[in-house]
Amino acid sequence: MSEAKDFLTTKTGTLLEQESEDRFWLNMGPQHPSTHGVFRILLETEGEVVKNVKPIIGYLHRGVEKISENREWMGALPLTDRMDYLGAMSNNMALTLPVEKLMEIDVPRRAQWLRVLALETNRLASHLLFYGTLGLDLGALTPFFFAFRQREIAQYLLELLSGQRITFNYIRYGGVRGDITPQIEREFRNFISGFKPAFKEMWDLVEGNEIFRSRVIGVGKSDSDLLIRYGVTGPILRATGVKRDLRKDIPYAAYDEFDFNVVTHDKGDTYSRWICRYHEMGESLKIIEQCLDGMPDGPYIKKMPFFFKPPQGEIYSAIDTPRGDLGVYIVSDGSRFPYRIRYRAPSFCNLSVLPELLYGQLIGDVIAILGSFDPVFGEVDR
Amino acid sequence: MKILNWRVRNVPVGKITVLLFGIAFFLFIAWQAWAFTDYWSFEPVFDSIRNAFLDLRKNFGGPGQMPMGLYNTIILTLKLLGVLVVLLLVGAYSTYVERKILAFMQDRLGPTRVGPRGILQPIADGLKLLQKECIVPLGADANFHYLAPVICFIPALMGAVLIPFGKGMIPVDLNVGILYFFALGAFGELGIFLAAWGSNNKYSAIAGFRAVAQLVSYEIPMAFAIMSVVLLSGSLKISDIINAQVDGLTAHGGLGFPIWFIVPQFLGFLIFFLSAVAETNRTPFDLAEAESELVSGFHTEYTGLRWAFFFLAEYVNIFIGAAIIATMYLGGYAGPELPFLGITLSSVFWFCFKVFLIFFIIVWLRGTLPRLRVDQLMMTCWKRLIPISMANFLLTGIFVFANTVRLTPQLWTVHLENSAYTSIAALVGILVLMFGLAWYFARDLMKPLKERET
Amino acid sequence: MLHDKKLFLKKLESFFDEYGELRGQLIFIVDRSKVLECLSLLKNDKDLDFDMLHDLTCNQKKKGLELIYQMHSTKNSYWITIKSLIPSESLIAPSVTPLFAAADWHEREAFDMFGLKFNDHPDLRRILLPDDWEGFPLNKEYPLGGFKDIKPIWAYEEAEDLQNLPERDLLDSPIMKPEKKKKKLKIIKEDE
Amino acid sequence: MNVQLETITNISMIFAIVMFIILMLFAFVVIRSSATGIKGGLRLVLEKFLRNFEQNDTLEYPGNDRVMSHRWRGRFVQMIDEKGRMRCDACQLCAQACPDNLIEVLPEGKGRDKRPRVYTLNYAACHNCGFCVDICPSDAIRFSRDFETATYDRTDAFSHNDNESLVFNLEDLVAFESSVYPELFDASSPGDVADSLGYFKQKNIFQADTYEGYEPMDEDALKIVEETVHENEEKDYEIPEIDE
Repeated sequence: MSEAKDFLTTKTGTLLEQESEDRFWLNMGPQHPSTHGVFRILLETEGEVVKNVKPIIGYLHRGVEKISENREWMGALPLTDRMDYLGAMSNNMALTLPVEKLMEIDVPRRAQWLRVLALETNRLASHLLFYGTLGLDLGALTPFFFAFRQREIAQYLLELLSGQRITFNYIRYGGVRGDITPQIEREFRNFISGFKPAFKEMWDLVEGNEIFRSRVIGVGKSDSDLLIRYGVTGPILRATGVKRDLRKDIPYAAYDEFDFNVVTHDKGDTYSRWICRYHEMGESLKIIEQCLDGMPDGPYIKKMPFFFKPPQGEIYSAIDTPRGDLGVYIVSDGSRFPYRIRYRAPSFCNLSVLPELLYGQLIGDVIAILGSFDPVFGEVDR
Repeated sequence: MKILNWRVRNVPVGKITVLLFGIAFFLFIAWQAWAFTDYWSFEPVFDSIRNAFLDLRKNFGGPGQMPMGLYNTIILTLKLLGVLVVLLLVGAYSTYVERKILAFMQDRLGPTRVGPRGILQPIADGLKLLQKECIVPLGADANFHYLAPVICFIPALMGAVLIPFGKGMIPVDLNVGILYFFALGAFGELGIFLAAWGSNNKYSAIAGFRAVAQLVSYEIPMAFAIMSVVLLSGSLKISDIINAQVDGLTAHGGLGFPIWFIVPQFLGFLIFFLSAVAETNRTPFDLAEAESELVSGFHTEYTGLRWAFFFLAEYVNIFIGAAIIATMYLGGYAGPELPFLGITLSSVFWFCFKVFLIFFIIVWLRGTLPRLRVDQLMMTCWKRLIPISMANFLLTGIFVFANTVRLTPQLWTVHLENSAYTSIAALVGILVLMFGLAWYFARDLMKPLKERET
Repeated sequence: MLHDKKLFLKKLESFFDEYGELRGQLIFIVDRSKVLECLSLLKNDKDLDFDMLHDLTCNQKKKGLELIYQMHSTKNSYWITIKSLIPSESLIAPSVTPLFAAADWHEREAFDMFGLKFNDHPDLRRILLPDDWEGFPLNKEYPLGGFKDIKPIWAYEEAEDLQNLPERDLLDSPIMKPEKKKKKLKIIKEDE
Repeated sequence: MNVQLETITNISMIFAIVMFIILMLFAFVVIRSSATGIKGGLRLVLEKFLRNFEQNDTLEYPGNDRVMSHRWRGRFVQMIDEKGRMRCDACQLCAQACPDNLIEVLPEGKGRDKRPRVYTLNYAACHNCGFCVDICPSDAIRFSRDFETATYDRTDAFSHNDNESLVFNLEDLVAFESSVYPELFDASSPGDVADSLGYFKQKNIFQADTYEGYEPMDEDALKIVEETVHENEEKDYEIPEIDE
């Protein structure tokens, strides 16, 4: 194995040297089936036990912030779809929110409700993917297909609304792109009635399973202090018992008009994260149902010019995406082009705590913990 | 460009090696079978062939009799060739069956494109793999890299000579039958470890460590489960084990009534089944080729035909494992005679049915369960399976011993008269101690997992 | 947002040079020498209780870089913004990693994108871009296409052109020459 | 037979059987504590197997194509009006709205007869944001439901000559295939598909003054475009001040 050691260099080309004879560096990624994209972790292992962790990111860096500065405000919107490509709706929402604040646009109520509908459907689809991929990471194939069968329908619904399956570009400044029609509403109701038994099945398939439980319970334990210090948000923080959800705390869109619970769990391990995301799906379903039942009348968009010029100023605002807080910081110099757009990506902050949690775990657990973080590397690298 | 420069060998060294090993394998099998065989099970068939030969000689008026050695070699080669073809087909088609079963379990269709309902898919896969380039990674130990798939594949094929396909259809009925199967299982590990070492890949290396630890550990409960069955049947020979289940009679008397060993040996069956799943690297014990952790483990660096050898070996091993389970616990080819089929064909049918049942359960587990972690895998073996299998073995021993004494008291009178109570007391003491210890260590295991502190 | 403006003004009186409010968001401008002190007050004061560094980024101004901290309180759910102007003559700022572990990657990103250096940062390397990248892309003088003239892929119309793509000689690049850095074999971090 | 021996054998038989039962119980407890939850999953998977053995909802893709929804944002096509003329009057708005500058329009003619002479769409680099169709004031371009736009070679996608090319010119974009999706291209078609048509009719989601700056469509239109592009490059960044 002497030659293989030479290949293990960081992005700089700095050689990694093992500390003792018993250890070696294991390079996981950027091409690896379970790193959820192009993530690279260098693990110094002693047998199977991880003793040192070096995460390396940036393999999917496309310079979204730089490109956004060279486009009109409207043109920056479809770029956000490409960041968190599993929860693209919330990325659209995150950018429209500060711009609307800055321009003081009153978004019609129906538009806000449609936004909530789209956001929650997207959250459902995103968590369904998490459900499937965590199963894959643990070596079970079937949960993935169970989840994808439902996710496919959710994507279809979003396609009916927005016209695309993943990169929606649906939530626009001032409202949404298209209205909901009776036909689409019917499809939504069909989905809900079909989803409920499938949702129960997904629980039965995985939750009671002793092997699954022993793989996730107590693995990657974290406490809320550590996570807050690292700026970790979303279901991962909620899994440590912190009841914090921006949908409740600082309601955007029309979330203050809906009745839903913030799901928390107390252990802070992989199992808790799984439970949190699973029950969040149920809450999303509740919100979708309320949306369909009480959709208000009115216009679905407040018309505004394509090439608009927001006033000078800067705004920081954040929303709750399926992965955590997506903060957007915009600076406008009063021209047609944004002066600066900064995305505070939730996966980016969540991943930074990874070395703390991985120390002393087994290689199999590394995969499980990474899977429970549910990172999206389009968002980490931007 | 050092890092991208794979050393690709276009010289068909690999194929030649494989061919040579193939020939060596045949010679080896032939010699082995010749040396250890008691009688030919395909007696009527081969009698007719021999008669044909004899007729031929008569017709041509050749001198003297055909030498028996030559005759035996020809017959044996024919038999083994048949087994080989059957086995390769089974190996290829069990992938198809598995893919279909898994697909239906997972709400999809599986292969549908090649042939009607995708029935020709394995053949297309095989042809594709044949054309692929065999790549040896830079820095790999090329010789071991070539050798490993062959070493994996040969024991798998060698195990096939034991399988009782039907009544009177055991290719080679060795008198050490089940021990031979066990020895081959140990042989296969060598191939896996060589592949892991020869690939010069850290994932493969870890997989190698895992595989050796796992396979060596799981052989112990497996051996105990096998030995319990052997105690009951009184023989290592495959045909004897089946007969003991069919008519209840063994060399030392037997139970006296026909019963499949799954009933008295239910625990043994469970243990053997789990160990067989572990030995063949299947979910939930597929740690050595963990797709999501180790990027398919020991065969990460293999391509083309060499990879296909691993693949075939895995499926052939599953087939053999299922066949051995069916033989030892489910009465082998025993079963009621079906209408229109005759005794031989219905026995073949029953054997295939039982093997398929076991195979289906293995696939079913794969469709449901996640993978264990390394420490849990070892714990399952050493803390659960081995104690239980040992206790099972001991109790079977006592039972069989008592049964034998009951059947043939005159043989035992002398030995037992004086020390009977002492030995019984000692046995009870040992057992109580053992159970106490087991209970003490297993308290943790008996709690429901929810209460356990993990 | 529930924040009490007067409370902030009172507590932070000794730190900020000026403050502003835009659409309900408080912004304090703090000298860079006081940033660490200010953030530690915000973190440790029980009335304020800003336990999370929500975001850290930069913004280019004419005089230099503006370092922006978005402080967040998880219990009270509000944000305030702390800004500090780093003159372009000396692009150095204090690292707040000891206070907030979240600052680690954010500061690395700020260094990566703007070239702002942080004192006492444990591991200041580029994070998103390769380590041998030239320039700091989010600065306004950095062109959108980069300094190097890279042809977009559709500029190569024929397959032969694709074959003859200008090849980066990996052996000559620092990636394949670890010998140069043999002195620092043991560490991953490099002092930039 | 020796009575004593018989007793011994009987005792040991009974002992062995009893211990067997105890062992079974023990194993049962161990199994129950560690593998009960598996039961539900196994049953579920078997049910799925038996159900899917008979019927399955999966579409076999090449052959059974999925119909995309009415709002599907595929490659757009140029609409033709009742007189058989193109609706597009080369106003350049789509080219302006395209964030990636993938649309190139060169006009020809004057006044009402103004039509595009060259209209190119570089679909290979398009990311389907849909702004071009949204902004069009004369409903001259609409999305098709074409989604199979893969090519075998990367270079094919960008070349201007190849059949598989994703660089579309005017002839490619004109909706001559209106028979494929008649409801999509017939402005007066009623019925359930009104969903899509309703969407297209009320798709003018931008304010009217969006179009004001671009109303006069002279030959100078190109100059205006160039100027705006220069404006982009030379724009002066003013530092925003904070409100007091």
